[in-house]
Amino acid sequence: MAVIRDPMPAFELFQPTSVEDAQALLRRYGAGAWVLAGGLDSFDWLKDRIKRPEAVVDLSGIPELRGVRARGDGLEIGAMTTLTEVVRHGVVRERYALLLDAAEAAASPQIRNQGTLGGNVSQDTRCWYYRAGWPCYRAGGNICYADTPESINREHAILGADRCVAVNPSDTAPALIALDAQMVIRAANGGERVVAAEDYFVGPGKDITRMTVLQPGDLLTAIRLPGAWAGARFYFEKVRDRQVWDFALVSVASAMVVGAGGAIERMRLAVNGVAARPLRLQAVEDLVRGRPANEATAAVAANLAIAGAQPLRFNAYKVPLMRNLVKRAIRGVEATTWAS
Amino acid sequence: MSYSRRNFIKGVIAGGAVATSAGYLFRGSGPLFGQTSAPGSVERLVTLNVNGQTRRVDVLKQETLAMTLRYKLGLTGTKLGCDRAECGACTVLVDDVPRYSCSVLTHTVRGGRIVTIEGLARANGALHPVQQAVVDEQGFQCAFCLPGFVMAAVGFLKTNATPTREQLAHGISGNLCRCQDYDKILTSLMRGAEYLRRSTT
Amino acid sequence: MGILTWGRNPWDQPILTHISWDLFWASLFAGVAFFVAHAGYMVFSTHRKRHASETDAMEAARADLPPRIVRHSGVARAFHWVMAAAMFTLLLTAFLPIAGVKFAWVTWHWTAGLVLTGSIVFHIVHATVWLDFWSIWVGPADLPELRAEVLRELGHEVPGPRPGKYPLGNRLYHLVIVLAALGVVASGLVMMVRVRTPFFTRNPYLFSDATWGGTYVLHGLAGVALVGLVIAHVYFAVRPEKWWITKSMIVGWITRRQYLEHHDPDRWAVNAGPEPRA
Amino acid sequence: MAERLIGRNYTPPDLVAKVTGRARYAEDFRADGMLFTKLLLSPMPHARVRRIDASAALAMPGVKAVLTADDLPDLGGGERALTNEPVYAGEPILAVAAVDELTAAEAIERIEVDLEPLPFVTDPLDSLRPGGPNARLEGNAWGAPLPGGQGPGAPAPLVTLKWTPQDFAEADMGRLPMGKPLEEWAYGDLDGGFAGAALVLDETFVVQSTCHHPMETRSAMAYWQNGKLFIHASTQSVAQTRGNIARWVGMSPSDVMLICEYTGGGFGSKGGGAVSSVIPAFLSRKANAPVMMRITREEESYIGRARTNMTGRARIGFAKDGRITALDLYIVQDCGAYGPLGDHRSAGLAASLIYQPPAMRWRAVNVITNTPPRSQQRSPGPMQANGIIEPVITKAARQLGVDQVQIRRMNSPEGKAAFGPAAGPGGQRAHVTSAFIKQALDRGAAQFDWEARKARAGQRQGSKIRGVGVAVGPHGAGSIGFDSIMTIRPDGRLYVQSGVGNLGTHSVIDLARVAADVLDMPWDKVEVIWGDTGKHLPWTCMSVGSQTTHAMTRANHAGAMDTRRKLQEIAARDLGGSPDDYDIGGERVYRRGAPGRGLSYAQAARRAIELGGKYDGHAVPEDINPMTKESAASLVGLGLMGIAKDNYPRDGVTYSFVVGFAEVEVDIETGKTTLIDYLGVGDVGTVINPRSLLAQIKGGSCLGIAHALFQKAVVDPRYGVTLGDRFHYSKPLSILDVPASMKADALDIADPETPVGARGVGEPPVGAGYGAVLNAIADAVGEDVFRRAPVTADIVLTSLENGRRMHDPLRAHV
Repeated sequence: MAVIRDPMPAFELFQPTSVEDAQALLRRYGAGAWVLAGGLDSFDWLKDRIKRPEAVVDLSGIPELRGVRARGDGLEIGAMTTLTEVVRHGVVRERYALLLDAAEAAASPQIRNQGTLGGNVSQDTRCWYYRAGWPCYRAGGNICYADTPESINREHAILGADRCVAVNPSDTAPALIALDAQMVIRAANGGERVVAAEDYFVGPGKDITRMTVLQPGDLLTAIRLPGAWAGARFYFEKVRDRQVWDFALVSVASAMVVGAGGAIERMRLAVNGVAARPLRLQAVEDLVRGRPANEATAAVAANLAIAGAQPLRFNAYKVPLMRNLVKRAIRGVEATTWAS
Repeated sequence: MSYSRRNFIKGVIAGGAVATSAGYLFRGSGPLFGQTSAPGSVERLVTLNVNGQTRRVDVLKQETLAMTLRYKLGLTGTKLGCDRAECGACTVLVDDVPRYSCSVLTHTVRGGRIVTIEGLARANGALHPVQQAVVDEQGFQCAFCLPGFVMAAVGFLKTNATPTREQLAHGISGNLCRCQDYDKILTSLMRGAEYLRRSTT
Repeated sequence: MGILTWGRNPWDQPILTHISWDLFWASLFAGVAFFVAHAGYMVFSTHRKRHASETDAMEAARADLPPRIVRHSGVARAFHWVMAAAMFTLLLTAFLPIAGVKFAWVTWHWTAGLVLTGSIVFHIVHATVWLDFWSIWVGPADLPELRAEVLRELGHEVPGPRPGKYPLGNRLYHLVIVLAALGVVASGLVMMVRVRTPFFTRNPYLFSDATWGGTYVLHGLAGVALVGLVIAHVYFAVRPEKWWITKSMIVGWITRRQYLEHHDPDRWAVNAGPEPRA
Repeated sequence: MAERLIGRNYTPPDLVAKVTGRARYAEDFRADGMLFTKLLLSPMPHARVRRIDASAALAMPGVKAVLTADDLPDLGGGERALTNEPVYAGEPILAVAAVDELTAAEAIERIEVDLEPLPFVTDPLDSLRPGGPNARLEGNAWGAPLPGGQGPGAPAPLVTLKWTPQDFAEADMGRLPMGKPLEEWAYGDLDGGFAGAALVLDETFVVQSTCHHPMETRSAMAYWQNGKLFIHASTQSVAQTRGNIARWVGMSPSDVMLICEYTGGGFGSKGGGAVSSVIPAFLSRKANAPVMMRITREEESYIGRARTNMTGRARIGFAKDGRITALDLYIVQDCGAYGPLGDHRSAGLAASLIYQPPAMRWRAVNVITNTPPRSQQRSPGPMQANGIIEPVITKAARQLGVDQVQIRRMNSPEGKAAFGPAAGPGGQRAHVTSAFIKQALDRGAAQFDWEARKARAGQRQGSKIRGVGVAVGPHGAGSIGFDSIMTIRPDGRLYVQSGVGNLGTHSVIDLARVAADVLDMPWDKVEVIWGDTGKHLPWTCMSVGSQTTHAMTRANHAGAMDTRRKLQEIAARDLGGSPDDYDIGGERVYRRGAPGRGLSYAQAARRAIELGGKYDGHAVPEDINPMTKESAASLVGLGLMGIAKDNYPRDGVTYSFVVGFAEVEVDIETGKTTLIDYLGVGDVGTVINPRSLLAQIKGGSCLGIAHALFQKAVVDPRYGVTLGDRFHYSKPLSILDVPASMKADALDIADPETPVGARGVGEPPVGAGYGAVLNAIADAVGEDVFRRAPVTADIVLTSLENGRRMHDPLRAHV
């Protein structure tokens, strides 16, 4: 029974036009169903013939899942809104530039034209052992191929590892956490629940086979941005090898409100690329409250941020990298003025 | 063995016979497609709008747009470089938006206007301004990536007709060139932007 | 229902990954089924009990014995309850996630496993040095007792041997649990190399895929067996007619009457002496 | 009088087909009843096939044939398209032909292959350790080439080499162990050179392997007609691939019709075609139908070839002024699963050439590992030499207080500089045909504003530090002795046959402009015929190793001169006088001083057909290649035929050089390097096609830049399986990783040893880009921050953070 990767196996394709219809299909096919948003993560799994769903439910034809709408003093973004649509939206550009920066850092223009915000936050990890179809913990086995004395694990986790050392690849996830976004989930039974962005993601300790709280049959329908952090002082940075089509080695996203006296009134800060879920650094947020947004505050806070980090053989750099990015999020980056 | 592969195959065999597809790649006669149609699923015979023409095509459910174009419609100008949404060689326009056709299910663009490299030139053979610019500037080397780059540029220029060199570089950054002729490609596409502006004013 | 779960390693070779988790449900079901069956049986059981008059006579004859007889020393009791706590932690952390209750269980599991291992090591040493080591084991000498028990169960009047310190059922249970616990502890200790602990560098490549497969299966089988065994144990512990034993595991002593009623003083000799220190 | 074409920009005639999507690459062809094939790849890095059970697959409807290694001819132990002893993970074991790919894939899933795992090794040093595993049952390293073998890929014996524990004593300190070498040469007084040195540095450097990854994978389609094989495959050389395919299939070359008008890149991975291309040929014969084999990008990662990685150690002595006094170079090369490759030899020669040490020793071991097979990749060897040696030069310059440009300038070759060992028949050393590196450095330094940039290098603004770097990339740049065929036909047009692969360098067309110039032919009357061996092509060099421009300008010059001579002879024969009395111009051959007396080319062509013999191809020169003869025979009688072998003399070995200048900005808080500016200046002889040439310099430099910054290939050591089988893992360069404008220039100084003056350009910029960026990073953050490439953010950040290098010092494939 030899392995072959490519081409996509056959499946049944459905294009429902309402969330209810989609969920009826998900119920009908149960574990054999696969939800298709932009498809950029899905097609990898399907073309590699590792995942073999019986039925694919394409959400692109459901109008209520698309678009950006005002909601209270904030915004509600349909989960199927493409990253390009998010980036081009006037209110996002004006008041939520953090999300704009994060979404623009994702992959490539064509991917942003097709990839959705909901898909971006819900995508699976890119651990190359897991994606190769090896039977690791995350794939239901009982080994982590990335955390052995011989593994090549430069891209893997320094925090929150629990058997699995994969990291979350999403660029928009930390930005949404920093913006205190709320994720709207429609459960299989039709009930709706809203979870905070930082609680949307799960680590391997909680559930080693999933990246998010979504259970079979659940659909992420929208992402709500509250007004509380609109227009705050934002910082986003993604460090990667290539400037296009590359996942973050470490990324940081923050929103900060600075009082008249220069002291930080409140701040939300999240990093990604260091753990299986994007991490909100609440201890750092608490620490910087009331302090000036300067180097001294940044240095103390950054050291707190990396407390407990446990590097693997090839990813020790992530510790100083995360520390420095947290620092930058707090104190900013000096502009350079080279002659040319 | 609890691995799904074998069970899956059994499932597929049990699925029964299917209609044959007209194209090359998925033309099989056997029962192995599992292309039964469950109630409510998509119809295989679809109408596509490609390069301004309406084409009726028999499309498998899992078929990508690149495969339909290349193997069903004979439009081999659209290249497959990686088939994994990483290189951009397969870029086409769907409703003026550049997309990786290797990673678009054909069924999801039934209602869209699809334009490929073959659809850029006018019926009389006059090249599209961006194509003309590539010819004039001798853009590209091996040119396997060319159709994708040109389509990405044409799509990008619809959103920004007067880009700077840096902006255009960002606009076409979803395309790889292994000759790494990026400088000359950018020069030729900047010329293309200029031709395009001239042709529309 | 398969017994074993197979995967394919990166070389596409079949490897054992663990037992089928169906076995967990089976063991759980077996444990529950046993207690239902046994409880039902006991309702109608003809089990012959010693007449109170007999016991009165024996008690009168042995007035030299203290009214409270130490059955479990404080150390032994501490061991038992520490072990029980570890075992419950282990079983819950192992099987709740399989049952669908998701939480970060690994650290709890191996910590409890270490506690269990430590307590077992202690117990072995303690039992060897300070206790009557052989009192808990089952041997050919126990055949007459088995026969007597079976006959009593069938409602016959048998004079035959009575248990020493531990009733035969108790000792048989101990034997089975020793096997299961040793299996789970031995495999579990090895498996700690596969998770991150402060003790050594994680190395899932210490053994070959096949050896690991065997280890996982052993751990799984023993662990699953413990589910049923623990259910049975708890069930007996709370049965009214066994309650005096359970109580002794809490307070440490039994009454002189209980001693004489259930035990064979020749097989479990108790010296006359002062009141036990509880 | 037509304008001279050489040195002018023009529009190659194939561009319109390319921009309209009409240009057809191998996978764009279709045939009636075409089947599809999928491959079963070895999951193990080394194994033996014990048994294959394909019965369930063959029983499936739609499955037409299964091909295994048993169906293929033995190639003398060399690599075959399918194997029964896979020596790397991903090596094809069998292929299935079916009515469609889905059926073929599902058939493969039903095939049982029983594999017996065999010992394997992925890191070359592990194989050299005492008791280390051998990659093949027969040995672990390629010995010195057999007598008479020269050049890259020269046949060599497979041997077993193990070093002693003492040899590995220094490995823990990050120094390359230098046990017994299998190849070595030396010249000059090495000990004296070191003894007299003011500074001696001894450094180890790891140069990574990278997959070639041309945009077009090695897909192929084949069918048979009347005993002839028609094959659409992607190759860098149409002329020389036909023979390879014939050999791989086991048939006569004249029965192979190879069609490859367009090649989607090769970079050395498709030099003489790809051995895998015969799979559809065999399957087509077996299934009696055309077969298409689409190679996926993942498969390309395995079978698509990669650069040899090298771990090198260079000990270099410097005089106070920066002049090199001695160079001792040791290279451990990783050949992957097959070979032998000769990059390590090219590296040694390149080092000897561009740094001109008066004394040098080169030692090397050519190890095989169970990793994907290597082939020459754009600048095979010299680029690796740049990686191993440039950091040492840079460090020396810093310690001696010598300017980076100056230290390279003073050590660079000039004119007919000698290089390499004294291996000539008379004990003399080889020398180059010409070198003008000093001029290139001077021009580049001025254009790059070197002094101003140097002044701000090392300065810090915020977390950013700038650095500048320069490096000279060398490479052999031209072979000799190939053939040309051209005809002037009665329609008055010049038809030039071109056996060059059309892989984007434009030389397939460019080089015909030499003939047009010689014959004073307007470009619009020149037709180039290429891309199909059925179109009667001459024996041509492979488009690899920067040799085409040189080799084929010479051949076309020779062919055009032959044409010209024949024109003169025909004119003299018809109009009297001797041939030398005639001149050409305005598409006529005419009597010098009496322009009215002459023949038009069209008339001359008709006369040539009437005259026959050598004039229309009935008689051809003796010394031309049989393939050229065969082609000429098919073109007989079409017009006046110019046909010749390049017999021009050449004194020296042809080398080209590109000098790269780079400025980078390193963010010391992230470790990330950004390339700010780049300039490449070519010393590549006469410029044929300026736009294309500058694109070659920039594009080649980009490949080196990518190697410096992040491109890599990764293998899991436990299972010996390639991990970087996706672009986001292997990281080829994107457009945003280089400045939006890059600069390039060329000296345009003719090489004196070739009639047209042109040398090749494809390879030299790679080492220039690689070395310049490595040097610029070192300039910004210190020379001791890295000793391996790519210099990714993690390497820089951990070194800076810890105050010393923390990266794995010797290990390959990280």
